[in-house]
Amino acid sequence: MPQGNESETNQVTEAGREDDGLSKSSKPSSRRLEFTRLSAALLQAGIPLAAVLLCVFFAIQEPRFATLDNGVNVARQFALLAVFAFAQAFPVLGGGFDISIGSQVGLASVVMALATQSWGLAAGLGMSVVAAGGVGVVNGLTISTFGVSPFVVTLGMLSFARGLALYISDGVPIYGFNDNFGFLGEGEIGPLSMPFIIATAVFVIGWIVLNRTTYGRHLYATGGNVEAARLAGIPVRRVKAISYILCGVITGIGAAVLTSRVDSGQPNLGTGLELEALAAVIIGGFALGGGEGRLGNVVWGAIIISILSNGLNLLRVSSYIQLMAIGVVIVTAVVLDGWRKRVRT
Amino acid sequence: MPQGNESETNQVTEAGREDDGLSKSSKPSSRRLEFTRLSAALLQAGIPLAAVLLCVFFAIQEPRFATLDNGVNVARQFALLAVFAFAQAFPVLGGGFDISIGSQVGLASVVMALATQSWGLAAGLGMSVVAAGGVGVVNGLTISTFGVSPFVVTLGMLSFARGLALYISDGVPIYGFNDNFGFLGEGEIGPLSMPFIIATAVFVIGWIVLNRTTYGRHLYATGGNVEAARLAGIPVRRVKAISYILCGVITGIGAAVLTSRVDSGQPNLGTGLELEALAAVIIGGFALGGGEGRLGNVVWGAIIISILSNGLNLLRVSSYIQLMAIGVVIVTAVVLDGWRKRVRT
Amino acid sequence: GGGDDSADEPSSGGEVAGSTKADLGGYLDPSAPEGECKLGMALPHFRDPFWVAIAYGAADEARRAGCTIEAVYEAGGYENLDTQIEQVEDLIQLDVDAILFAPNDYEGTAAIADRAADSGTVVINLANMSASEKVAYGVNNYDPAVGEAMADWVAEKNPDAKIAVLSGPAGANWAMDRVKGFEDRIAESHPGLEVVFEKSTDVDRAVAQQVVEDWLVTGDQIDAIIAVAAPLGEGAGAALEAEGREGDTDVLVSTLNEETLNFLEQGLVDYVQSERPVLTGRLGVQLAIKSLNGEEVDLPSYEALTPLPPKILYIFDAPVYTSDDVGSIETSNDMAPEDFDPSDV
Amino acid sequence: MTTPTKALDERPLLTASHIRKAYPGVLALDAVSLDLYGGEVHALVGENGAGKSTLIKILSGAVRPDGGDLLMGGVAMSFNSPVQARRSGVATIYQEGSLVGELTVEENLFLGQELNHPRMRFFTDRARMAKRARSALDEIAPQIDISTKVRDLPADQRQLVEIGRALLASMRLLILDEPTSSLNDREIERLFDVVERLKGKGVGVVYVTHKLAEVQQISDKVTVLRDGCLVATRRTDEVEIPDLIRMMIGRDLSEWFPAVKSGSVPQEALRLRGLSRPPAFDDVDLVVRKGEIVGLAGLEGSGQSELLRAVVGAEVASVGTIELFGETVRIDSPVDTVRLGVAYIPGDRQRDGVIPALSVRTNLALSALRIIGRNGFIRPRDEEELYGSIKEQLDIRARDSRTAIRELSGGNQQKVILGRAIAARARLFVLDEPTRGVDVGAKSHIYQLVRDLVDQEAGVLLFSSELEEVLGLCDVVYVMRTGKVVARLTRAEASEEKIAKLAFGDDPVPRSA
Ligand SMILES: Nc1ncnc2c1ncn2[C@@H]1O[C@H](COP(=O)(O)OP(=O)(O)OP(=O)(O)O)[C@@H](O)[C@H]1O
Ligand SMILES: Nc1ncnc2c1ncn2[C@@H]1O[C@H](COP(=O)(O)OP(=O)(O)OP(=O)(O)O)[C@@H](O)[C@H]1O
Ligand SMILES: [Mg+2]
Ligand SMILES: [Mg+2]
Repeated sequence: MPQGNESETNQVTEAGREDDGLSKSSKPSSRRLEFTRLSAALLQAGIPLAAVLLCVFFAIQEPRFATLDNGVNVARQFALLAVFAFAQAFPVLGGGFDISIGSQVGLASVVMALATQSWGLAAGLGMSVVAAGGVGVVNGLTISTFGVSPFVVTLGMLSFARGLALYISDGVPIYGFNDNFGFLGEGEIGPLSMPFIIATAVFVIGWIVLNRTTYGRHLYATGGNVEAARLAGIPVRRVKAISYILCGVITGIGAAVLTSRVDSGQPNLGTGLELEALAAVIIGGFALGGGEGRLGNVVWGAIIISILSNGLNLLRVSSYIQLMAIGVVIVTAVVLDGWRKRVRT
Repeated sequence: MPQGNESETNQVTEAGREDDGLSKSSKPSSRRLEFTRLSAALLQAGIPLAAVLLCVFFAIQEPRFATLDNGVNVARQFALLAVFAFAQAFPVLGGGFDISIGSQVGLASVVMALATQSWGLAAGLGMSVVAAGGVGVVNGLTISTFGVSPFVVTLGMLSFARGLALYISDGVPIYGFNDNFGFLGEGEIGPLSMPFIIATAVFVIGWIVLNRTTYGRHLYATGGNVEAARLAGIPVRRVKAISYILCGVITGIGAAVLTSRVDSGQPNLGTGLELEALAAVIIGGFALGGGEGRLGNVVWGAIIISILSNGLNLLRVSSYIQLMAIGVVIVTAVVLDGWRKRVRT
Repeated sequence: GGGDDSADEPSSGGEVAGSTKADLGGYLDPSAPEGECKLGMALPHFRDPFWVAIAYGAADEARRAGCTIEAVYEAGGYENLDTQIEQVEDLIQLDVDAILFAPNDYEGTAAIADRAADSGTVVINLANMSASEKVAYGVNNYDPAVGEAMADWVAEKNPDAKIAVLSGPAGANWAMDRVKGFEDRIAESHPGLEVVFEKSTDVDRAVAQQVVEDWLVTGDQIDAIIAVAAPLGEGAGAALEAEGREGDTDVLVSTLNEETLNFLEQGLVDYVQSERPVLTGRLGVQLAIKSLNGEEVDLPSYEALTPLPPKILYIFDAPVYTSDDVGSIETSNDMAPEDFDPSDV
Repeated sequence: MTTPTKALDERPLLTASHIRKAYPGVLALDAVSLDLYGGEVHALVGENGAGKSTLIKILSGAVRPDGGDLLMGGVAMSFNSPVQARRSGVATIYQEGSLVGELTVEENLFLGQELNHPRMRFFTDRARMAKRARSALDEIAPQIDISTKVRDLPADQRQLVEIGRALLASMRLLILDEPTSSLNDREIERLFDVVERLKGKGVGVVYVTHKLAEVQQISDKVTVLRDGCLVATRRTDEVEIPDLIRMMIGRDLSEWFPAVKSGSVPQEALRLRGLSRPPAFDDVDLVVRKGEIVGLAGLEGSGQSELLRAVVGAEVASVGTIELFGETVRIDSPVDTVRLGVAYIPGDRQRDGVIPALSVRTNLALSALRIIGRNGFIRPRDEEELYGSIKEQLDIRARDSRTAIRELSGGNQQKVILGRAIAARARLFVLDEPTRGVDVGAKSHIYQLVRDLVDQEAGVLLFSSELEEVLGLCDVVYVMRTGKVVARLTRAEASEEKIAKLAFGDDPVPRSA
């Protein structure tokens, strides 16, 4: 049994989609076709559509939302979330997930700060990746060697890595860097912020790995049907383990950006980030249980979440009502997307 | 006959937890077989064994751990977690999970406090159950009507219900109850604390629902293979929806106990509880993805978590190292359990 | 923002709508804004009535002085430093004239405080400081004095007391300063005092209660429990009551609020210190107005706790209340009125 | 009979000696030895649960044996994983589908054997794979579009994709576990052509089937397994089908299809009027009377399975009406039909039938809970009794009632799913390939059971890709072609040639009915 509660739900809802392989090849009735064509552009959109609606709404309510300045602002906020969402996408595709991402950020932040103090910024960046990547290695090996639930392993790691970060730093932030430390998080090249550039680079590489390499195919296959993949000779354990390592490495990159942005090594950095990243991934159409999802859509998931919080802030919505609004919008976006998928088939 | 069922549920769990397929092939060679027989009693234990080892370790390190007094203490702490773990078990069995439990607790706590102030304690308890149960209804209907991911829906609800709790209470705790308000959380009947008695009652009823009712069978089937269940004529959507409602109702009971224990309506009560409850359920051998798991084993999951934090506190382990230790022990327990299961088959 | 209704304030009978010097604790002469005065607030969270009281003080002072509050943001917790930075970015987008900023971290918010100041916004730190040259003023309770006073009080009662410390969230400056003040004072002047337990936790009553219950089970003598935040003291009081040991152990709390006052009346807490958060909020608004007006403010000289910002107004003479004072306790500087909603001002 | 092949006295390609495998409570294989030669098709037959699939999983490295040796070209092998077996040139098609539904046909064809870019080792060579995929499929299934997701394919096409995948591997030994269980005659022929060709190239083939005629047709040698033991290995031309049956089940099998007792009752169990769900099926009129077995015939993929799914509410038809037991009903989901007394056996048991983690007993009682339940409560004793009686009828072989169904052999799982329908005491049975993967002995048993059902005045609507089954069992046959009913034939009218002609649509036939 795959863990695919998500995909199963889909099957039920889209009842009957599964057997009619023929429906794809041949024509839907003509009236339907017209309707489909007319609204195709919109319906295809789904989550992107939700994002656009959100933007329009905010822009009408508060003109300052639609300024270039705020665009740059949102792009940076988006980029910081997107990197972690890309990280999360890998284990999710393989049928698991990593809820230790937030703690990896805390650990990487502390390690990066200490390394920067001793050996300079380049070493700091490297050590951030090594620290979070190391956590990914432990996660991956534990999950694949012992075949235990990714939830438990990464939950244990959530606790462990945070404890380690606090232990190393004695619970206090690590300060005292020179000015160029902030470049990764705050710098700009032309109109583009560094976080945005880094997120773009991570996306491109991630996309290539998923869509153009053998490993990418193996990951999709493993998440889609682990037994079938195993029987086909795919080293499923290794494939899974690597997905956690990639998650850690990307998280390390994101952690470096975040650490640079807060200009200090913070053992508590990133708390709760894992759920936000997971939300972006799932809103982007990935199935918990694995095997399904396109990295490009994760971008939309991250956009929705970051626009939402920026827009509500600019609208001066009170923080309690913001919490409620965030809940409602996230669910609505996904419902809308589900409805689109049903209409399309 | 009850015994018959005992071993049946046993079967259900034991079969197929391995998702990697590889464990299937590990052979009990004859020497191994003998070993298996020798230590069968211990190995059967698995998670219980881990709990016992933990107890022995703590008792050796700190004799006061093993006092009756501390037993009562741990039992109460255990009971508070166990109720929420029982709640979580229902959606997990149906192939989903509920990460809004913690926020349901906050909402129920505030609602209970206000209701108690107006109409007395009985009404307060009732309203706690109604509030959390109501959240469960919304979760269940959204998930089953739109067929969207339980993760997204309950994550949205996590945000929404917390916002609502804060909104209702203006963000501040609600105080001022008379002495009997504390009874649910602090009272004792004989040597048994009220939380423990309530947890036991919830367990018994939950066990009956899962093992002796049509609904229980339907829930296992839906979680095990939703398409097969649907074709067998099971109303899978309703079954799933009900699992979230039951989760909410049980959470409402737990929230009442917790509110009584903190003697005030706290909008922030229960933060993070959902993951702890989920951890207890998964440590207790439930599969994320559904269809597998025995309620009795959830008890052990909750025991491990509560013993661990009590024991580490008694040992005066520093809080950072506690975090690390919790991570290590949780993962170790599950690895041990996985290893036992593999040896047995 | 509800600040606009200052226009509706009845100003008949020669009564002045603004605050008096006494309302400002004698620290400042009240000023009125000469030009536009739009304020924004960024606070760590509203999970503790302390921040609600700060928000109240600021909102009420703004109303009296004729400023508007554009937006009040809370980051949802100390750990969410990155969220807070985004919120300040969003305040900059809103073009507020001054930001009342209670940073989650000292150095981590330096860059964003600089950025805000560079954009022409006056930045005032409330209760927590930013490591920025460009912050106009800070207002803070002198935290080490809180710990020192507690040490003195305990030592006076019993020079050989055994003490347990609930030391608050890991890494929070205010918490560390209080604990440090306490410990330094012991080292300096009270060699007989001994810390037998110490634990850092989130500011969460249920968690604190659990921890203290575990301590009590060890049977070790505990003469006093030091709690650096109100919910910690409440948890300690509740735990002692549950074990029937409130007579043996004194509980010292650093915060006066509705519940600690209750506890004091019931004898569950023995010492409450007023932090006067309402006053802090008022002073913050006044300092913002003065900066906008270009007025110079003379601050008393003292040994600063943090090197930055350059100008900090410390509140020293925090009143202490014990059971003897019950009935005559002044709360208007510590608590927001019942009907105040911090998220909607 | 096949043409004589190369001399059989060469060294065996693969030797299995004294293979032993125990599962808790069952000895699945007991000291089984087998020599497999290149250029030879070796059939493996036996009852459900005899150990065929287990042996195959051991040969292909999917399962580790408890004892015994595997020698490949005389060298001892330890196939610890499917990877090693594949590297040694063993390609396998498993009984229970091993495709990844979310991936496309092309991706599945190259699963685990992706072609890498000539210069960049980690990258896939997409162009080359697309080309090779197309040409491999052209041999056996030219109709399949390689960019379709596999989960959108019907069962027979999935089976063809599995075969295609094996063909793409460079192999010395090809293992096929019931590859034809849902293929029609034409597809089977194409498969046999391919097998012959591979044989000619010196590839060894292991072939598991319950269709004994296929054994005769394609194999050179045949091995019979019974209860985990090897009964005999013979040259195929030395044995006849009855001999095989005797070796398999230990007795002769006299009657095959049960005799028809009486005519049908005039009351209708099911009537479809103009039922359509394009493009799967279109404008179908059909009647099933109580006491009547109605069969659907025609090429698989002509809409039969989809029609059955629409009847039970698994998918909702877009146009037309369904009358059940004389009343027009609105059907939204199987909940409605099951409540009205319809039971369904899905064509894809793995995907739509079994609930793997649950016990045999719970799986079986699933549709009968409203019968044995009391006010929503279940007594395990009642479930046990129900299981006991059905197990007898269907000859289900499981360790005990609490065994998880996934531990059963494929055929036994099928019997449990059949039992689920029977236990529901339905009045209309909708059966999609009811005997898929069931052994010869049990098959005739099941035929008798189906006949008993209609004798108790239930109606039966069934589809089978085995024409023989439709002809032998059904009172009325509807022939479908590309989603339309092209003919209604009574038992007397129906014949193999006639149906084949109608099904392939070689000439336009006027609709009767
Ligand atoms: N109320 C309780 N409080 C604490 N532990 C309990 C309680 N009830 C049962 N247990 C323990 O939980 C374990 C499993 O309980 P039990 O045997 O009743 O459940 P089961 O029938 O085996 O499982 P299931 O309920 O999933 O069918 C046993 O070790 C038992 O001691
Ligand atoms: N994973 C497993 N766990 C426990 N028992 C198993 C498992 N797999 C197979 N068995 C048992 O091993 C025996 C042989 O099963 P196998 O699948 O090899 O039969 P088969 O000959 O292929 O039957 P069929 O014709 O029905 O496919 C059966 O008794 C079956 O119940
Ligand atoms: Mg039991
Ligand atoms: Mg088989």
